[in-house]
Amino acid sequence: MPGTADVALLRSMLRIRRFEEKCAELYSAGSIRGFLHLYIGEEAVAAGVMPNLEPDDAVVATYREHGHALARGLPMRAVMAEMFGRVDGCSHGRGGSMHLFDIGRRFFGGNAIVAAGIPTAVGLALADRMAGRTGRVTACFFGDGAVAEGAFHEAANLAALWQLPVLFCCENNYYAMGTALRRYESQTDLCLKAASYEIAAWPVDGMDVLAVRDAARHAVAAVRGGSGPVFLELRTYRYRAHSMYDPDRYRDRSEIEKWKERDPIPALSARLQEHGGLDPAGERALQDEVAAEIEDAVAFAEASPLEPVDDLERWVYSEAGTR
Amino acid sequence: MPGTADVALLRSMLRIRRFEEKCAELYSAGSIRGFLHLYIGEEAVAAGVMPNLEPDDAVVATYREHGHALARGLPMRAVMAEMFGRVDGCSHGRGGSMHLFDIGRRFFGGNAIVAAGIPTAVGLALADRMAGRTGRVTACFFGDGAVAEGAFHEAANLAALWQLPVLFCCENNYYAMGTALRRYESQTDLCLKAASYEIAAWPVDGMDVLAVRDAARHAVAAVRGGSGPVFLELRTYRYRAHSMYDPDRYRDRSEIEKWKERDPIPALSARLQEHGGLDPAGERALQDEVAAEIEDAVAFAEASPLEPVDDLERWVYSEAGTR
Amino acid sequence: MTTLREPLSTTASAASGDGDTTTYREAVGEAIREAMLADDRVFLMGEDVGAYGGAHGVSKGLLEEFGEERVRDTPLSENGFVGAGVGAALGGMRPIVEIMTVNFSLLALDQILNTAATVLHMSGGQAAVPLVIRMTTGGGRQLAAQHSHSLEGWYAHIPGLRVIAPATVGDARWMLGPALADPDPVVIFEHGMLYNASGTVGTGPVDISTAAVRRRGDDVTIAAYGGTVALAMQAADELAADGVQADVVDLRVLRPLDSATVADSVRRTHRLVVVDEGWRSGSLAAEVATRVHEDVFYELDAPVRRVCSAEVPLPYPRHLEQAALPSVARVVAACRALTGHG
Amino acid sequence: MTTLREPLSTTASAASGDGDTTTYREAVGEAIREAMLADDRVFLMGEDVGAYGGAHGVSKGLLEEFGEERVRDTPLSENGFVGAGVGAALGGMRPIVEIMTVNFSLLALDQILNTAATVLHMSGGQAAVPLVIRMTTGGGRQLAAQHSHSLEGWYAHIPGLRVIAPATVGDARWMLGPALADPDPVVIFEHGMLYNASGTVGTGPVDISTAAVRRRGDDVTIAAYGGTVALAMQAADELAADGVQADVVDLRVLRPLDSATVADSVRRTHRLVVVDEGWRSGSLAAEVATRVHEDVFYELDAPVRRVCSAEVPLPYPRHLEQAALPSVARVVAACRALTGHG
Ligand SMILES: Cc1ncc(C[n+]2csc(CCOP(=O)(O)OP(=O)(O)O)c2C)c(N)n1
Ligand SMILES: Cc1ncc(C[n+]2csc(CCOP(=O)(O)OP(=O)(O)O)c2C)c(N)n1
Ligand SMILES: [Mg+2]
Ligand SMILES: [Mg+2]
Repeated sequence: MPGTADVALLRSMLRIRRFEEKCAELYSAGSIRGFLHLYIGEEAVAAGVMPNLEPDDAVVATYREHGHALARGLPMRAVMAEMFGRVDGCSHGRGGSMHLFDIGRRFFGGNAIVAAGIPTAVGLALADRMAGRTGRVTACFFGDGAVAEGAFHEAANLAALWQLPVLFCCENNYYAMGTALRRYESQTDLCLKAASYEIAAWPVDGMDVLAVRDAARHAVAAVRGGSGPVFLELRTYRYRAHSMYDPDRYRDRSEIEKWKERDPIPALSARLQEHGGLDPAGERALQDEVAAEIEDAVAFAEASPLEPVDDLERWVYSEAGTR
Repeated sequence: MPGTADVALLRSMLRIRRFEEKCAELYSAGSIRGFLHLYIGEEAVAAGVMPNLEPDDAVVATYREHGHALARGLPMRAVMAEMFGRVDGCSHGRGGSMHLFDIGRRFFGGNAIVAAGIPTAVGLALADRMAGRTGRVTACFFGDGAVAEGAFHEAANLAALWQLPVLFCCENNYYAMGTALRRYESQTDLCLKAASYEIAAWPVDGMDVLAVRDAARHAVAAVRGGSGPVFLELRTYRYRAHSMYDPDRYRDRSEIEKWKERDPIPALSARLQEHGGLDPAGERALQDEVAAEIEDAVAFAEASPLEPVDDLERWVYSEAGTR
Repeated sequence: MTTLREPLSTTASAASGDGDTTTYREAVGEAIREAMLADDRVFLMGEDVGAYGGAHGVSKGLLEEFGEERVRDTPLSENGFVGAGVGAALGGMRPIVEIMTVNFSLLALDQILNTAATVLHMSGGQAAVPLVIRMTTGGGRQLAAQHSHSLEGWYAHIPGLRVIAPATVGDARWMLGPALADPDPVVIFEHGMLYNASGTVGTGPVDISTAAVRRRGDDVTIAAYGGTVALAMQAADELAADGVQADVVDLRVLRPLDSATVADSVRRTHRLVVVDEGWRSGSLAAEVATRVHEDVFYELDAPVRRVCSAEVPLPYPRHLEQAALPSVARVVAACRALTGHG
Repeated sequence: MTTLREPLSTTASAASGDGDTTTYREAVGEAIREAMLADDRVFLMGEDVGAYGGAHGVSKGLLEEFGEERVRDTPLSENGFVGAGVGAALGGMRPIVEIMTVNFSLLALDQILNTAATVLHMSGGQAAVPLVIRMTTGGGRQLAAQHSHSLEGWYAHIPGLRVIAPATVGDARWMLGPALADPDPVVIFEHGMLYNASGTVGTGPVDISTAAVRRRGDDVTIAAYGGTVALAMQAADELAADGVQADVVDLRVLRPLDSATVADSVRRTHRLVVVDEGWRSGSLAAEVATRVHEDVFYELDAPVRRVCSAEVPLPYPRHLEQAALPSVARVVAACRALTGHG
């Protein structure tokens, strides 16, 4: 039986999708620059995992992290202002799309070196353990491509060796930029990598937000219980190009279309309508609400000032008295 | 039935052991300096694997590679002169104990960064494949500790992905310096790491030189046949301290003594004597022959000159006309 | 995008009749293609060099032309595939390894310093590594703090490497051949802002041991490399409008660094500005300045000036990024301060 | 082993009555112990810091005293455990991460530059990383081409880091406290040749922002750091026998580099020799020289001289290694050439 929690999942996915569609538009218009990596198609992953986390838990993500930031509860205004590089951005405008941070919400970025956030996550979990903050979880999101990096392996071993409360969320969208998983991994069952460290690991249909939510619920409970890390392989797909620079020549359109048939947003919407959790008017209201939020965020970002050039060298070192 | 091949194995192990015992002596005397990592206890591994390789095959080893160099056929004189840092050393005296090279014999060192030789081995195998030199094998030796390094994982994936002719010889002596395997690997069955790349992997009793020889024979045949890499976990033990700097405080003497009971040299000797492959006189002759070879090598090294200081900056770049 | 003008003079090709115009991107691609056609041992390996066409579009079409064996897409494993390149070079191949950007090259630095650059020496001259590593460098595209480094100076510190930084379309086209012919490892830096630049291809090969004087003038020397050569040329134009004539030296070969060409210029101009996109402290510009002070101290009218990046990880917003990077205005100001035309 | 004499003056502690003599090794160990006793958030992590007692014996006894949670042996995973240190620092701990030697730190450089040094900035000031990284550096022990680097200059190039190099027993004992109190990442270099040096401990804390004048003289300034300070002191002794009085500046803080103390000294001596165990081209010495040229050019009687390592991976044999490294004789010769006492 779908309930309000499920409507919240739909809202969460819609917010991400519409936000990013707007970002793509704003990129073309020149308001957003640099790298822009869209999560469109993969929304069910962040939307499904995040509700299982508590405010005290921590999240580490990659350069493809708008969805995670929004699902984690960063205000859309602050995220959009960051995309614009404005002072009201969640990273004060310094980071842009790839470096969304909100330490208050324990959202530790936004790391654009593939796999480099994974050791950070292990360290955050280690800090929780050493400080006696039991029951806390650090969720770390990364792509299939990251599994080929040595950093993943070193970090996985540490987490398992020390039985740290890390939830590894591997977003397997089957491509690392333009290179297909089967062209860069000798063994494409990514759960086996985790298993070789004695980490419990299971695959999840990342196009089904309810499946993600349920799998993550179990995984988070296990991690929270102190039995060590868990690895989820969330099988999903990126509809858009890798970044705005990507000519997307390496895959068939038909492959994209096939995945789109399993789009998590209409699927959940249909399910909700079928089971009476949402009627067409409710859905329209939701769409309108999201559209309004985005419009408001854009207006906020546009109104937010640029940082004065004189402040260029701020934040290379902590300002006196920060701690 | 033991045959001359088995006597050769005994000779090979004895040469390594006596050579290293002499090196330890010479270290105390100050003729050898820097790091000295002894292989004593592990001789069955190099001695058992190496006879399966052909001259065109390649070998990559670590800083603990005297045994591999000798078993590969580098003249003991050249190896000893290298320990002394003399011009007649196999690396012209520049490398010392940790950097034994003999490119003519396709012995590619002597890499003292843990795990760093593994990608080199993968590249050598790749060169063989791309140049159409089918049937060649590159054997790469490394320790259990190296498996924790990202470099191992990246290289293993490449070798398996590209089905390259690499024989991974993991010398599991259960310690990385002073840290026991179970204290640094969450899953101590190292074959599982290889398996997670779809690399055939099996454990071998590294204290039984015949077992090593036989396992390596099968493994080399498989690799030579072109079916991709194989991983051998050779279970062995280092009797001496990690290096001459190591106070060896991290393990019980009794553990060492237990492993010594399985020492491969007396074991093979006894076996040979039992089955008539070698009589006490033959064994004495072998010992004398080895002792004489070592004496000769030391004399050679002592007589070899030091390189002139004016040549200091040689070999930073290739000398004109080298290729 | 700044378009580089024709070099006024290069120490290379006898400035031939080939007036074809192309982009820097195409020039690099064509250089790779030519090398692969000429020598079976040459192959290209790196992340997304094949099906994607190269993160910067350099190798577009090469996979189709040469196939997967010779245009080899790799996993995200910088240390692993650079190391495999070292091994392949030891095994007799002539690999061109592309590291997508210098930012990721840190992951491979162990293989580059401790093996590629060192193995010849520690083997007593036996194990030469004829490896070419190409990587994109630099900022200016709002890619923020982790994707905008300019670490050429670090590589130029490593004995055993040759380090080059083609700044013109011609050098991009013609330096690869000699780099592949070099028996030792060569690192090539391609500034990300240059790929769209167009210019004439000229003829090659271009020598990879000397700096190139790109413009002649007697009042002040501007030494630059890679992405900052265009700034130096523009600054020279602005200065010329005021009657100040600048010599522009494109360092081009960062190791072994040809400081003699700079010193020669300073003997005429008595003033030097070094432009370097690296962070100021510990920059390659410091080495250039130090050598000039060492070699022609008594020729200098004033201390060498450096125009470098501010000591801050590059910020995302354009106005801050631009303020952090060397600019034409800062180069002009430094020259004016030296020539008393401030 | 060279024993460092008492500093003549330090900008730090009011040179107290504590005349206890100890080794550099013990001083570092005691500093760690004190920090761990004082603050539960402090812990030590690295390869063989526990059961082995530290590759250089620094942490002997700490495992027994503090247990496995706080003295944490790691796998051989430099990138992984340095990254875990960054995360632990973000999570409120005060980790001391030991990288066995600078040679292996290349494997962790991505975490150090791209995350530890950068995340504060790219988060707009939110994510401070109070991490201390210690590592052994330098040559002189015949450890050959892969185990003898001196890459302090590279670290000193990275915005966001503080880099210190204690050269005396006192600094080894007293700089760790302020390093741990620093809200940002601090990298500490311990020269491998210093561990056996003995000297007086003095009192602390020692300030980690300024260089220290170790000896006073008016004829020439010798600037050195880490392992080369002892050479500078010995050279000064030899020079004094000839009537040449050298000022010896122990740079000590390599980033932010306190070049002002050097410049002040040069204002008196008008001559400067910089001693640096790094390879000459692109050395930290180049930065020191450049700054002095920039700041006090007109005070200089002659260009700054550098005494650095030869540009060769360090060879194994002692006679070649010693020839490659800076030596007392080379420092003396450089000073004599400058003072006209050659
Ligand atoms: C260490 C490193 N190498 C290369 C890159 C360039 N790069 C950015 S994203 C990417 C692909 C990553 O693929 P994956 O991990 O599957 O994540 P996805 O983008 O599919 O979400 C690459 C190669 C990088 N940022 N960092
Ligand atoms: C990357 C790197 N980290 C650390 C070291 C220092 N070190 C040298 S050998 C060694 C232990 C290696 O253990 P293992 O791989 O099991 O080989 P073993 O010495 O037991 O043969 C360590 C930590 C090194 N040489 N390289
Ligand atoms: Mg992916
Ligand atoms: Mg071992």
